[in-house]
Amino acid sequence: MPDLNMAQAINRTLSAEMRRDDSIVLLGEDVGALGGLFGTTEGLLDEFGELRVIDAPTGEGGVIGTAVGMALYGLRPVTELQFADFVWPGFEHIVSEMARIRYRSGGQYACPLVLRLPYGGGVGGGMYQSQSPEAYFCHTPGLVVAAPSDPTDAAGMLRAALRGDDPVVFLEPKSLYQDCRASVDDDHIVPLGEARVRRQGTDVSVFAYGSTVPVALAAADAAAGSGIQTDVVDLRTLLPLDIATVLSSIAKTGRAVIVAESPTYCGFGAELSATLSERALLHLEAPVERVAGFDVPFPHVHEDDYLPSKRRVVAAIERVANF
Amino acid sequence: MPDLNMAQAINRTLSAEMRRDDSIVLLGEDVGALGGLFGTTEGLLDEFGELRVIDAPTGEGGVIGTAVGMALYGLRPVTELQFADFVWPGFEHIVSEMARIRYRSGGQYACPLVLRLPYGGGVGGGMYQSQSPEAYFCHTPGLVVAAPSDPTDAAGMLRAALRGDDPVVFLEPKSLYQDCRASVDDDHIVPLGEARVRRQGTDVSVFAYGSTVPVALAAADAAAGSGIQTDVVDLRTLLPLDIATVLSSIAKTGRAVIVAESPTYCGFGAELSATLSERALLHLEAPVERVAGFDVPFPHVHEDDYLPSKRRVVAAIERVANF
Amino acid sequence: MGELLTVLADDVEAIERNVGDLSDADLTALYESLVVTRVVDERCARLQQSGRIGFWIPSGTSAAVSAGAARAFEDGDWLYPSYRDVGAFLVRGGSIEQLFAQVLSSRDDLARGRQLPGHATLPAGRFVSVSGPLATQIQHAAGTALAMKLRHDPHAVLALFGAAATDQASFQIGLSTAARHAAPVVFVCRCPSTSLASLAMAHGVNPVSVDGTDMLAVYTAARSAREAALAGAGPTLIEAVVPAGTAALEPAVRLRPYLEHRGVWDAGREDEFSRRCEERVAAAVAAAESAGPPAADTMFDDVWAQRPWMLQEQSRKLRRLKDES
Amino acid sequence: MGELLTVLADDVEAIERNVGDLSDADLTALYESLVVTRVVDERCARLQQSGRIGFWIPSGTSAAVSAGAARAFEDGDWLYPSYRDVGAFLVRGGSIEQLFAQVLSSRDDLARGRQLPGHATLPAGRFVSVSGPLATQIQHAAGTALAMKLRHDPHAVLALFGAAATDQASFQIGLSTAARHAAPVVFVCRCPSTSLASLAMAHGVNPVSVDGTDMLAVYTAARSAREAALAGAGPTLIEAVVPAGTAALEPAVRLRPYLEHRGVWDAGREDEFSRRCEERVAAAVAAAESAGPPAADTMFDDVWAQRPWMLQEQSRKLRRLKDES
Ligand SMILES: Cc1ncc(C[n+]2csc(CCOP(=O)(O)OP(=O)(O)O)c2C)c(N)n1
Ligand SMILES: Cc1ncc(C[n+]2csc(CCOP(=O)(O)OP(=O)(O)O)c2C)c(N)n1
Ligand SMILES: [Mg+2]
Ligand SMILES: [Mg+2]
Repeated sequence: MPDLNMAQAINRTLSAEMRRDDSIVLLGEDVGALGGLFGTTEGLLDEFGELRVIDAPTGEGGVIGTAVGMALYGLRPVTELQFADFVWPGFEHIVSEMARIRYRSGGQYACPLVLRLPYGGGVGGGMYQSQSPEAYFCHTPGLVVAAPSDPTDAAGMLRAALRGDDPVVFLEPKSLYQDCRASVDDDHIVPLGEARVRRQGTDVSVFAYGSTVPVALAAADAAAGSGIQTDVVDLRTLLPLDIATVLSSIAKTGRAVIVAESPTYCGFGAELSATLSERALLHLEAPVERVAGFDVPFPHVHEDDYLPSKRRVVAAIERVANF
Repeated sequence: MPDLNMAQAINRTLSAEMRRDDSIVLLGEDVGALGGLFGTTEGLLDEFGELRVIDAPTGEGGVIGTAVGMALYGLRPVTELQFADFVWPGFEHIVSEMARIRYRSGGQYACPLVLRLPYGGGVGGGMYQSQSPEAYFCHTPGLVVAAPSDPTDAAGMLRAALRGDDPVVFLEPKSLYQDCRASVDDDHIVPLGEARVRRQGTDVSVFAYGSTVPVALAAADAAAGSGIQTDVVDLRTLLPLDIATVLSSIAKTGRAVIVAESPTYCGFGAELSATLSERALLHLEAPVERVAGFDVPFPHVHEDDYLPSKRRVVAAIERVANF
Repeated sequence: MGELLTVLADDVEAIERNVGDLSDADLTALYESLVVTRVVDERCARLQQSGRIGFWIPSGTSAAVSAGAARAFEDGDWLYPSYRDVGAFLVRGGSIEQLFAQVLSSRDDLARGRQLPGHATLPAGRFVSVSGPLATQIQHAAGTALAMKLRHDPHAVLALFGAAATDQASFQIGLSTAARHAAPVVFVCRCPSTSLASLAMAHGVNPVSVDGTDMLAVYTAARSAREAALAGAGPTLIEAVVPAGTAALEPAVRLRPYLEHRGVWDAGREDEFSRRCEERVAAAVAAAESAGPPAADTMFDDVWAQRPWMLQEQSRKLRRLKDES
Repeated sequence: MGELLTVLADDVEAIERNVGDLSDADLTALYESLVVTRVVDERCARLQQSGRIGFWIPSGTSAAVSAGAARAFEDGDWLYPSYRDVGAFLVRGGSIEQLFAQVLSSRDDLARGRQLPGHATLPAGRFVSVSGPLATQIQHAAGTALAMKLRHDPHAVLALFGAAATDQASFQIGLSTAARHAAPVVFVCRCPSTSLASLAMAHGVNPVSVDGTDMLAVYTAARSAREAALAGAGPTLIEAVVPAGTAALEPAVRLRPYLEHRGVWDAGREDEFSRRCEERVAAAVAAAESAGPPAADTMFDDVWAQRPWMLQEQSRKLRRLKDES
């Protein structure tokens, strides 16, 4: 059980699962000799050869459409794009094909494809290497949408994705690839659809996922300093949501803050906020607050002001607690 | 002021505005000789010629990307797709280009393009000729997203779109193209961003847009029969939302039902529900209910069960009223 | 382009040289598929006129392209069809009963009534669920062929589509992907005239043009293309030309003399077969209509491998609503 | 392919025949743009090493492609550049000061600090805001050219991109759209070797290959392509080849002897110009750094033509938060 950062944890999990299941193949720009833009596929070409680690041209539409055809055949393709921001040329294949081939064929065909998308800000990447597109996927029935927040979860969730039968949009918070190290076990599975309470508290629930979990935890520490005990829920899977954990947290606290990087309007946080009030209205002691990106394209020089900062989260926790 | 159905109202408005502003050009499959799949461009090729009414090949990515280049140059392209369901090949140009060229150029370039998308169910169109993709657009800052519900609004809103400076996703409820006739005035403008209260009531607010407005109105009639007075708000523009009208309705009623065809999860209704509870929690006397499509791909044979029916809306109104 | 591959010319010996591998039974089956497709088209047009179905695109004059190309493929090969491929559906083992279960969205439809009439699926025949968006299947076919190659699976893939699909990005990308990997796939485009040869070559795909009303020419071209693909010579794009204005019966009219020459078909057999076919179609329609649609609750199946909580909840809601009525 | 168009050969008369329209001043300006680009690249590399900027892709060896092609276009023409087009930016009238305002996201940046270094915009030079996604600008260029044609605007469009853009659908669709309308657009692809001629022809686009380190060859090819496009002969795709491993100075080294021959350049002028250039760059960097970034509140401008209520509210929120700190 070595201590690995998230990029290494993903790399190790890919390698372990590829040894275990020879139907897993990797496909993407520079996943081969280069080992992936963020190093997550390093060594895999050497270990598994060109029949299982396939360097593709840049075109994201080509990568995703090809992978759909491979998945239909019975392989388990894992695609890596350089940045989630560049997923759109493949969006038709995701929304109209991958997500619904099982449905439209009456369950006769499946499309167990794992779409790995490095996403999120905090790396000075500007407008096209920083975005968080989860909401575009979460409105698409048939997809599983997951975003890990630490190396252990990244490994466990990726393993679940690789052994599952649904297409998975696997959002990797690129700002956390090297953020911290944690132990990674080659048998550990984190079932998709299960959230994780990262901190227990009874005053305010803070819901976060992927890149905003460390911000939520830091804000929770700060809030504790002023006497507010937060329940920090790492959602981990956004579709399907772990409704039981979400509702038991809000039942306990009656107050909620949701933290996300993507623009606020019609973002994933809208669903969560709506769910909280529709299903727990009588518990709610304060309006839910969303601390998210502003409704602007991801800005470059003002990235720090745009992103939900610890300060913004703490301020929201305090407002909600003192409502 | 002739009485026209929605398809005719759109046709007439296109013609009137093209006479007024020679920078407007039409682009799309079969918009020329055929007059559009739904007849909305009939006669325009004859009236304006091939330099302004351009038949394009099927590829939706080609139509939209080309139109972006035309809009940057200073024209006002209006694109028509056959079905909103086929918009995805152009989604990159919508999300990464059209919506943000103004932003990324510091306001030096604009992209005043009107993307006309026939959308929605109720016509037996199956999985790929029935969908309501509004949520995918509403999460994209820089876009205006509008959906008229009758001929008068269709004309007035299209006119506003054609005279505005923002890119507009104009969702045309295809089930209503021939639904009813109404007077259409060639000067009438419905500013985008303004909702319309279609029926006044103090018990329950019903929010609808586009194709679900007639359902909401029918349900409101039925509810009135059992003594529940509803405020029916036709949102008309989904981005930006008419927050003032929305909040004043909920302040009056304290109870809300949201009606939409698209799948519930992370749909546009999530934003509206979240907004209502976040901004009007103290007014809320019952949990907001969303009556929307189920979280499945649009089904063919079970279309009637899938779509929000009058019965489902009435039941929700009653639950919310009697909470 | 006058260079369309033709087989059904006057010279019987030349025909035999081309399709010597086809037995009498094979030839009869090919011809019969044209008859079945015509009867299906006619019946579906009537079903549409009477409002019992809302949508039908006839296979019409492209029936010979569909069935002829499909016939060149073997068990274990994969097919990515379009909405005009009743012919291929039949060749791959689909029955008239299955077809009308799909067309009429009966509870016996393998796809549980979820798609428009004509958008069939037939996993046993590796005939993949027809998609709505044009051209996406071209990329999937390339992907499946690449997968076969990676797995040393000695099979090939057939993708069928119309001319409008070639306006889509998926056509360009599908061709270039297949060529890059020399993936064993054959692309067949039914079109009113040829236009794609130089584009195919530029992408590294072998171009072939055939007379699409000549079923044996389509078969021959597809069979050669399949063999070449399996031999590692790369993918082929076959343009199967069916000129605008071609009469619906043309493919059958062209094929029949040769079958008559071989003594396996005549007017009597035609009448007899058509009649049986119409009976079977009528019975299939009746069966599908009396079977009725799948239960509404099946709407919630097959979205994900398991129903998540939202769907369980929505299913309960719908059941309650129906119980109340 | 040995047939790359070359102008900078030994034969001076041949050079003059090709670029007789270029005055001494023109030639000097072209050469100077190479020097400026080199100095900019060097400075930006240092800014990146020191952490003052997080991103820089040098124009490097493609400087001659960018400036040479841009020089062939006139006022009123439109340019759709990529992230390696400092050369074109300069040729279209962009200043070193504007460039570093963009690179350092200063308040003087026309695009208000919203894009990564190198993603410039220059409306006065009809140099359209550089986009992140590869290849989208190819379709926009076709669309703008079509618009010009519809409006009888006697101008043309230049689109610049790298080889990876040709893997994208927008490349295929952009070429075929331009060809279908014979739209006045010239596509220039910088690439390590040629590969696109047959594809271009298949789409109806004229293919040309040039030595991309030969600035006058690029200029000549682009000028002819522009003229052809305006004469209605359709779009051209120029492959400007810069082999992998080409030395950064190569384009300048190749151009310089001819300028020396014409007596408009020498070692002294080179030193003098480089020195002034470095000074101006240093001053531009200092100015950009002392100007500081645009006010945070500008983040909410230019999303829509007007700020809708959400942005007004978010702007107030951010201001309050900043006031509190
Ligand atoms: C992406 C996409 N856009 C539009 C459509 C609507 N559509 C259905 S069939 C069709 C025409 C197809 O023409 P062609 O490929 O020539 O085939 P044909 O039916 O004429 O044989 C169109 C545009 C679609 N199915 N998919
Ligand atoms: C759609 C898209 N996918 C991926 C990227 C990331 N990306 C930026 S530059 C680049 C390589 C471009 O290579 P090439 O076109 O050869 O240009 P070069 O910089 O080598 O001249 C890639 C893949 C992108 N910008 N857009
Ligand atoms: Mg056709
Ligand atoms: Mg390169």
